[in-house]
Amino acid sequence: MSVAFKAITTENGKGIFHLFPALCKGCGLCIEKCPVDTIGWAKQLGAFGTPVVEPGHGKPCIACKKCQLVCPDAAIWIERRDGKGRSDSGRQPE
Amino acid sequence: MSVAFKAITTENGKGIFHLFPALCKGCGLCIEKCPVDTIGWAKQLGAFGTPVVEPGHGKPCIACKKCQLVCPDAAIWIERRDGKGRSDSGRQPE
Amino acid sequence: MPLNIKIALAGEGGQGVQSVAEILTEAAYRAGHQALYIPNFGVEQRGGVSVAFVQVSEQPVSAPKFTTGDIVVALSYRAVERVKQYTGAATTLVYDASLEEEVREVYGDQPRKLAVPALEIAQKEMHPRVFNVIILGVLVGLTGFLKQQEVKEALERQFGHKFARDPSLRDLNYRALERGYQLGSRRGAK
Amino acid sequence: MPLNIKIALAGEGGQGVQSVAEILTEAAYRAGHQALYIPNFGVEQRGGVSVAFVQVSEQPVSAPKFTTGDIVVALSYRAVERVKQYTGAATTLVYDASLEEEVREVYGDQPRKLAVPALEIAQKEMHPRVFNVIILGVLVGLTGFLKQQEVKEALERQFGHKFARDPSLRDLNYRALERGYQLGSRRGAK
Amino acid sequence: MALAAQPQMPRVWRAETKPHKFCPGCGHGIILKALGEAIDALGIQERTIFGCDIGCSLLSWDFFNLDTIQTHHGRTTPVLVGIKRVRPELVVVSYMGDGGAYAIGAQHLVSSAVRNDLVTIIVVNNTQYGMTGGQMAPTTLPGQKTETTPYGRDVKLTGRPILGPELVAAVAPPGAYVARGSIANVVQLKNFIQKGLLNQIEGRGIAFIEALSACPTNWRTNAAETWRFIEKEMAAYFPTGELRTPGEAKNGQAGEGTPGAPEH
Amino acid sequence: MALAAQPQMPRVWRAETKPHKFCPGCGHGIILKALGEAIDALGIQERTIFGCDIGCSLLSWDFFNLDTIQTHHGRTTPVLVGIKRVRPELVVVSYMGDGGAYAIGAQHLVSSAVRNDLVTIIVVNNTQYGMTGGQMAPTTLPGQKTETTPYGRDVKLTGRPILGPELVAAVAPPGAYVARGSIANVVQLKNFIQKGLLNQIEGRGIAFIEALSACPTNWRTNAAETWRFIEKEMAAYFPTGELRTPGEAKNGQAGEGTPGAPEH
Amino acid sequence: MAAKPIEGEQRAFMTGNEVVAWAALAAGADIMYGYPITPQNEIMHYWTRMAPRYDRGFLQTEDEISAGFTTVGGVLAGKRAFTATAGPGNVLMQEAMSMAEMMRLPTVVVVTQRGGPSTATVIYSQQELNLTCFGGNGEGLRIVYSTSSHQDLFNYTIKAFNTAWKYRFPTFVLGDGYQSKMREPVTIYDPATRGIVMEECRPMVGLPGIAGIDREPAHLRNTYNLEDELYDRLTASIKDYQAMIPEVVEWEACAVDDDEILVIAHGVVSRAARAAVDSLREAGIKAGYFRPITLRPFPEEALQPLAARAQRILVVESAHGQLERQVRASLYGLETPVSGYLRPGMGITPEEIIGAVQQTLRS
Amino acid sequence: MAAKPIEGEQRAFMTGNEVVAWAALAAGADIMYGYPITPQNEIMHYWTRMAPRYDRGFLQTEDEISAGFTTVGGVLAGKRAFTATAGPGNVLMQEAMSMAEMMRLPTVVVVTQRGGPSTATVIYSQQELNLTCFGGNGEGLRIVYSTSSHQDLFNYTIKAFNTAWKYRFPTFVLGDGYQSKMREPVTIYDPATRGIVMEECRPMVGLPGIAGIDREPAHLRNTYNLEDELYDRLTASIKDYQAMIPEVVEWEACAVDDDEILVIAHGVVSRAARAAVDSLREAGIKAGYFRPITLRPFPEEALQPLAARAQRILVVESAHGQLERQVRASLYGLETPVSGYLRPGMGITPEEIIGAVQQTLRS
Ligand SMILES: Cc1ncc(C[n+]2csc(CCOP(=O)(O)OP(=O)(O)O)c2C)c(N)n1
Ligand SMILES: Cc1ncc(C[n+]2csc(CCOP(=O)(O)OP(=O)(O)O)c2C)c(N)n1
Ligand code: SF4
Ligand code: SF4
Ligand code: SF4
Ligand code: SF4
Ligand code: SF4
Ligand code: SF4
Ligand SMILES: [Mg+2]
Ligand SMILES: [Mg+2]
Repeated sequence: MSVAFKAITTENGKGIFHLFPALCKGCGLCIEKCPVDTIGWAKQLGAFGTPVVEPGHGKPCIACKKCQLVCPDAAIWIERRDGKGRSDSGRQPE
Repeated sequence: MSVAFKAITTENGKGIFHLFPALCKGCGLCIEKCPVDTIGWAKQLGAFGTPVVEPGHGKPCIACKKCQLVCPDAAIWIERRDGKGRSDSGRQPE
Repeated sequence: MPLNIKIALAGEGGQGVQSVAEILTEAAYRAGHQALYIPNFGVEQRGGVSVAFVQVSEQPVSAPKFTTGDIVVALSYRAVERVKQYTGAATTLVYDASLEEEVREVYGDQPRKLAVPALEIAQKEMHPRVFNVIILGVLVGLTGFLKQQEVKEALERQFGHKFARDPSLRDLNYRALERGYQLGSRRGAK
Repeated sequence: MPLNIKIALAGEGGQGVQSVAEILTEAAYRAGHQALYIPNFGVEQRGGVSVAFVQVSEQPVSAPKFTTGDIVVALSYRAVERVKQYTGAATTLVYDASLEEEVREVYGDQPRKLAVPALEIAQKEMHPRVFNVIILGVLVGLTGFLKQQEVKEALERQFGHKFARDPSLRDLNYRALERGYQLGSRRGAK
Repeated sequence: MALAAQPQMPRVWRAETKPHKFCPGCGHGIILKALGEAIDALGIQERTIFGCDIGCSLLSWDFFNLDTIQTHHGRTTPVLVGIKRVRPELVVVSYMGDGGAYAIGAQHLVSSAVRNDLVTIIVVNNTQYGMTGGQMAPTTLPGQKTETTPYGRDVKLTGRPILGPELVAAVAPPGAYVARGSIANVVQLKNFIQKGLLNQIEGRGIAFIEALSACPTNWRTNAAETWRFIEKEMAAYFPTGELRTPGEAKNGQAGEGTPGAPEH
Repeated sequence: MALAAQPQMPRVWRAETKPHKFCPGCGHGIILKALGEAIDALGIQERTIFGCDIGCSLLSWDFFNLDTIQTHHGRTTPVLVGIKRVRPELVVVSYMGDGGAYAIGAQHLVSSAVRNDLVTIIVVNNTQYGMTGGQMAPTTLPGQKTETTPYGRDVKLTGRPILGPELVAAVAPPGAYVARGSIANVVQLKNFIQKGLLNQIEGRGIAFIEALSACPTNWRTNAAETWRFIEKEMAAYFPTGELRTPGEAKNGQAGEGTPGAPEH
Repeated sequence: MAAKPIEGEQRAFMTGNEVVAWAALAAGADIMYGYPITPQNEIMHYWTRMAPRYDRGFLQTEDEISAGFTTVGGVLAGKRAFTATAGPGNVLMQEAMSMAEMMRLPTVVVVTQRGGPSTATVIYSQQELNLTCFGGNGEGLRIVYSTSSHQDLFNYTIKAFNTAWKYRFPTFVLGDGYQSKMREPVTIYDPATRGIVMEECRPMVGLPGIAGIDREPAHLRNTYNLEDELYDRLTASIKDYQAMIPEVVEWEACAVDDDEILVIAHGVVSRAARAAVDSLREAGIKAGYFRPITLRPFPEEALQPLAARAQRILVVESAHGQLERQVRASLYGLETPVSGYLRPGMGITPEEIIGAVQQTLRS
Repeated sequence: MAAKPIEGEQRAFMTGNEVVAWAALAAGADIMYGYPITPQNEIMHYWTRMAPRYDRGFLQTEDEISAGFTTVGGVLAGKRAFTATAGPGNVLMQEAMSMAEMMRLPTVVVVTQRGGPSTATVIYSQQELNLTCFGGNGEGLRIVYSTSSHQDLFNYTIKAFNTAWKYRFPTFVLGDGYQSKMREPVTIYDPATRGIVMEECRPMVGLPGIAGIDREPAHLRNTYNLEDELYDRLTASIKDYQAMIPEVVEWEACAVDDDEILVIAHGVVSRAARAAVDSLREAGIKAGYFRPITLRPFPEEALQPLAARAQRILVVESAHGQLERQVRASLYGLETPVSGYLRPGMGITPEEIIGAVQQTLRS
């Protein structure tokens, strides 16, 4: 992959929450879908100059990946802290 | 009605068979639908220079009006010899 | 004068004027002439008067239609009226003899006329179907640019498959052609 | 010289440049000037740089867009680049102070520049939402063809329904306008 | 008899233009007889507008003593919908061929069905494009030879006959009337058309009637073959009957009361 | 970790053009993720052609590492059908909005369904015309406010939401695959799309997938309202699931063997 | 009856699309049929908000083909019906408009030109001149008003209905995306207050009485069986069209008494041309200005003497020579050199025109 | 591979529609997409009979919009694809052709003109000149060959594929209903035997290799976000178009050395014009003849000196001044009086032209 995106990585609960600010448009869809309400607005601004998201606003992350699934911009990557996250389908870091 | 059509009128079986040569295009659809096969080709030529039809080629007419019903050109009018034919819906002679 | 003939034929849908035109031009083409044939066509599949425009010439034909025909053929009541526009003083008007009355009405003293009793001949002596082949014969006779053999070959190409099924048809068609040819060439010779 | 001002404003979708342009021209129109405002628009609903073209004049405005602005306003990183084509030697370039670096890169020694710390003021002293009202104030101050009262009335027309719900908003907006006005008129006076 | 016998044309037929322009044995004449009788029966001559398409239906442009508008290929329904929207007191009849309805005009058919436009549409299914000389239509039967399927319609490449009424029934809301009749059953066909007109008059919704028809000219059939083709071949693919009668609930469609707008 | 974390985009996504051009929270991005994953799973990147419409789908013209053709409003399917007919080894994906599919392009949809064209069609149902700023679409819900139904969609005048997959299912022959998914169930949606691609690859017939999507920009909804609108309002009108899977017999349609041609 | 949409006169500052909606209301338009396309959308948006208050109708159709044919239907029914479109929508609209041209139906279409060909841009151009004047498979028997300002949009939208119904040729108001989206001052008014009488609209179908009994039926067709029938029909239409020209043709000119260079432009570009000519005059350059308002019929009689007098002609347009071709064809016989400043799909400013004039004069 | 459709050369007597089908076969056309319309139907009829024998494809679409866009698809896929249409079908075809114009797609369309506007007649006219040359919302960056005979139909149908693929502009063969339906002699041939090499067709999508890995993806669009992007694209196309003109433009002239009156006609009417000029010469009247073969680009450079030399110009066409407008625009700057013998939708005979010439000379 010739393009690289910088991540903000936050460990939270069972998950490692990678957020790519250059991709996040601040739509909030992920926030609504998180079963433990851990996602909330961060200070950092994203692709459209609006705040990006971060975990840590509710109960601990259970690494269900719902947020990753619904993000229209592929701006979230959830790894499991137990290391199973690398089996995700999709583009792998090189 | 300002337009008048000349009829060839033939009494046959239970029916009075009025055929309007100016309308008959000689398609033969009526011939095929007559349950008693009484309709056949006549000598007279019709609208398209092809023969018109006439009764009397098979068993006697039973005045079922199938021929009238299927004629695409309204070239047949069947009256019942018992006089009930005048109750037909549609344009009446004036 | 070099060959340059314009013929308009008109009749009812079933009368086969387009076949006459097609056979005539195809034969002319095969005989080494320049030829062009165009049918008229409208939105109705059946029911309108069918008109065919035929041109045979030594030079490539220019416009597909023409203002005035050398020969104009009318084979039905409505056709008589319809072809009037293509009929000039020098035009020879060919028509079925049964249309005498209409022709007189519409054309009055048209100087060149040829009434052909094709309908009668076809019905009485031959078969209604060959009506148009009689007309074809008339035109061949009248114009004189085709040999009968060339027309027969063209008939063969057009109807060969039918002749194969029923060889008596061939003879019927040849007779119709011959009969028409006689009628036409008698006048053509004048 | 009769009033004849051309302003191009550019920013990101959410920054409210179109509102600034609309309020400015509406106020100018009400104040009896000729005015014309046109937004740029493309196929993307969100995401492109938003550009607004404003003209205020004593004469009816001719073309809706112009080659070179008297004032060009750039409010985001991408906007700095985008408005370069409208910036001439005589143009005053207004930009958010946070873009200093980009402006230097793209414009080098542009003679007339005005850096406005609108983002900082809005975030620190007021509310991010009134960022564009500060810019509006700057333009009013810089150009001087509108009385503050006229702009306030225009704000009222645009946001009246919001002010009615939350009257503190009115004050906030007036303060933002005033703050921008100060920044603009200081330079405008030069 | 005191009076000379005269043809039993529907009153709304215009005798001055008869014989009509259709070919010998053409089904259009039979369908227009059924339509004429339905109009007579309902007594709506004074307020009926007849629209015909390009396709052989255009040959009916002077067929009736009705104000008539002959439109473009596939565009009859939009023209009549345009009329109906501003003159709701009129009864509008959109008359066209299977090509006009199911090919070039399919977007209009789908949309009028979805909108439940107050129009009565009659589609003449003759399994091909009559006026242009007999090319494949969406209704052409598998294996049928036409001018553009000279070796027979290959379903693999060109599909199977479209089921028009079934299509309309799938998208039209309650209130719609949808049926398929045939010139092989003129009484039923007239009945369907009459119900279709009534559906419009009573403001219930769209009415769509497909009529199985005959095109002996392009089929190159004699009368016996014509009937056989309609009654055997076509009937096998196109079942006649009513598909939707007003009032009938539509499955998969939520009720009127469901709120729909996101709150702004 | 030795390697820096990178976004989990489908391999077929083109990272160079990300972030993509859709609005924040737009459902198109989710659907194109499902499509990307389905293409990845089938390993067909090398032979897939992506076609997008006018409508917001056009914003995906440089979305994938796929040869892509952006066409006119409603015309994506014809272009791809044109390609498929001469390059059957390719897998063609026609991607468009509900306006393109069900309004201006409805004749193409109906005809491709009837012909059983080997194309995979994905229709993004966002209940209105997104790109042009939020006008009524055939899918707009009753009572829903749009720019052309400012007082709410009046079903009496403009009809009820069209049921696209139901329409396709009504006319497509056996071999067709028809389903409706939603961005509210991405895994199912991906599964439907993958089956739809497979249906084409295996030459069975047309594949048609409608995807319920979100347009927060024109709905003017925040994230919570967006999800509620999709999961409650839209779901009430548009049931998700598979409507046709290949092999299933089609009622009312005669078998292959029936002879069709009149004898000439 | 609902109240009048506009009482007397009112000044306003609004977008061009809003102006069109107001004009159609003021003109008494009964119904709009339409399909969304940028940049004409807001005409529909304003119309759908306002129309119900005045008992006017609206129908959103499935495409522009249907928008055109439903408009034809509305007109046949005797109503003041209109539609609006642009770009690819204008291409599709030609099918119905060619039927209107054949059948002499007074349709009104507002066109807001966008970039072309194809989808190109949703923004602006003057590239739909050929299409609007000569689109379809006919002879361009149409009336096309090219507007340059919101005032024009208002005035000519009203006028279009009257021209259409009086002369019975399809009539177009040719605007563009700039005019659609920009805001500028305009005076909107009730036509009656300016003495404008709206032409009566008469139905062509759905006439009173029973056809065939009380009256002849209206049997309207666009198809002829014979070439001669068509020729006669067209010859009559062409005659009517030509007779109409002097009554309908409109143009604007200034500074044309002594000009060395005549600048010709239409639509919104004519504003820039006018401004450029003013500036040039101030700078002592003898420039003149001509603006055709009707592009069909084209004001060739008015233009000819002016063009003959000028030493040079410069055609300025946001298209590649569509106006220029019309100018050349109309002025055939003259020898004044013609050149073009042609910017397909791009806005044109007075400065650019001044530059182009100066370059032309140098060359 | 199937055998060649035509071995060497063959003389034949057939209809024009049949000629087109043979020509497309001979040119190696891979597929025809089409929708029925008179008078082009028999092209499809012959094609569907013959194509399967040579592994060529056919798809009957649901309308002309789809015929146009599937043709676009076939071309994008790298195949020699074509379609044929007329009249209202030609109107609808413009949508796809405007996309082809924008994206430089080598589509080939055979147009068999019929009476217009609207459905008018199914027979004949030359009224689709404007539409075919300038249809759509663009600038007419197209190539239009106007044929006059079956030999032309054969030659230019083959040539159209080569011009299209070489220069990448949509290319049209403009015939008419007369040519479609009439029978006349023609020589059909395998292009190779005349040394004609068919241009290679290259795919624009479906290229070898994995996009993004082995190569860049083909990302083809017709929509631009900014006016400037569109302008640049169009400017490049216009430049290519202009560079192409001298290579593509074709015309025919005779008796133009000393003519007092130059008769200009295109298509089938040019045959009558040629015959008329021959007759007039025989009668001692100094008439000349000019026939544009490419209507787009128009052979204006060739025509100008001839027109300048002539004392009068008579444009003859089966339309109301569509060619005449083109002639006037192209000859702007000359003073030779131009008049027209204009017969929309009617055939024109040599006799009529002779009459018109004589009348022109008298006037
Ligand atoms: C836009 C357009 N495309 C094509 C045609 C040519 N055309 C005329 S009638 C017709 C087909 C008619 O078939 P159908 O609708 O089935 O009616 P039928 O003649 O069979 O009754 C076609 C394709 C046309 N007039 N206009
Ligand atoms: C012929 C034509 N008509 C209209 C348009 C304008 N137009 C562009 S996108 C669009 C609607 C898009 O809606 P939809 O297909 O639902 O896609 P969405 O944007 O909602 O994803 C319209 C009407 C056009 N480009 N071409
Ligand atoms: S993985 Fe699940 S629990 Fe963790 S942040 Fe995402 S949605 Fe919430
Ligand atoms: S869904 Fe994605 S783009 Fe939206 S806020 Fe969450 S991370 Fe950002
Ligand atoms: S009425 Fe019945 S029985 Fe008598 S001729 Fe007609 S079809 Fe035959
Ligand atoms: S059905 Fe009618 S037209 Fe046909 S043959 Fe019988 S009477 Fe004549
Ligand atoms: S062609 Fe067929 S459908 Fe048309 S009029 Fe003749 S029989 Fe009827
Ligand atoms: S307008 Fe709606 S559909 Fe279009 S990109 Fe934005 S959110 Fe998505
Ligand atoms: Mg049909
Ligand atoms: Mg949508």
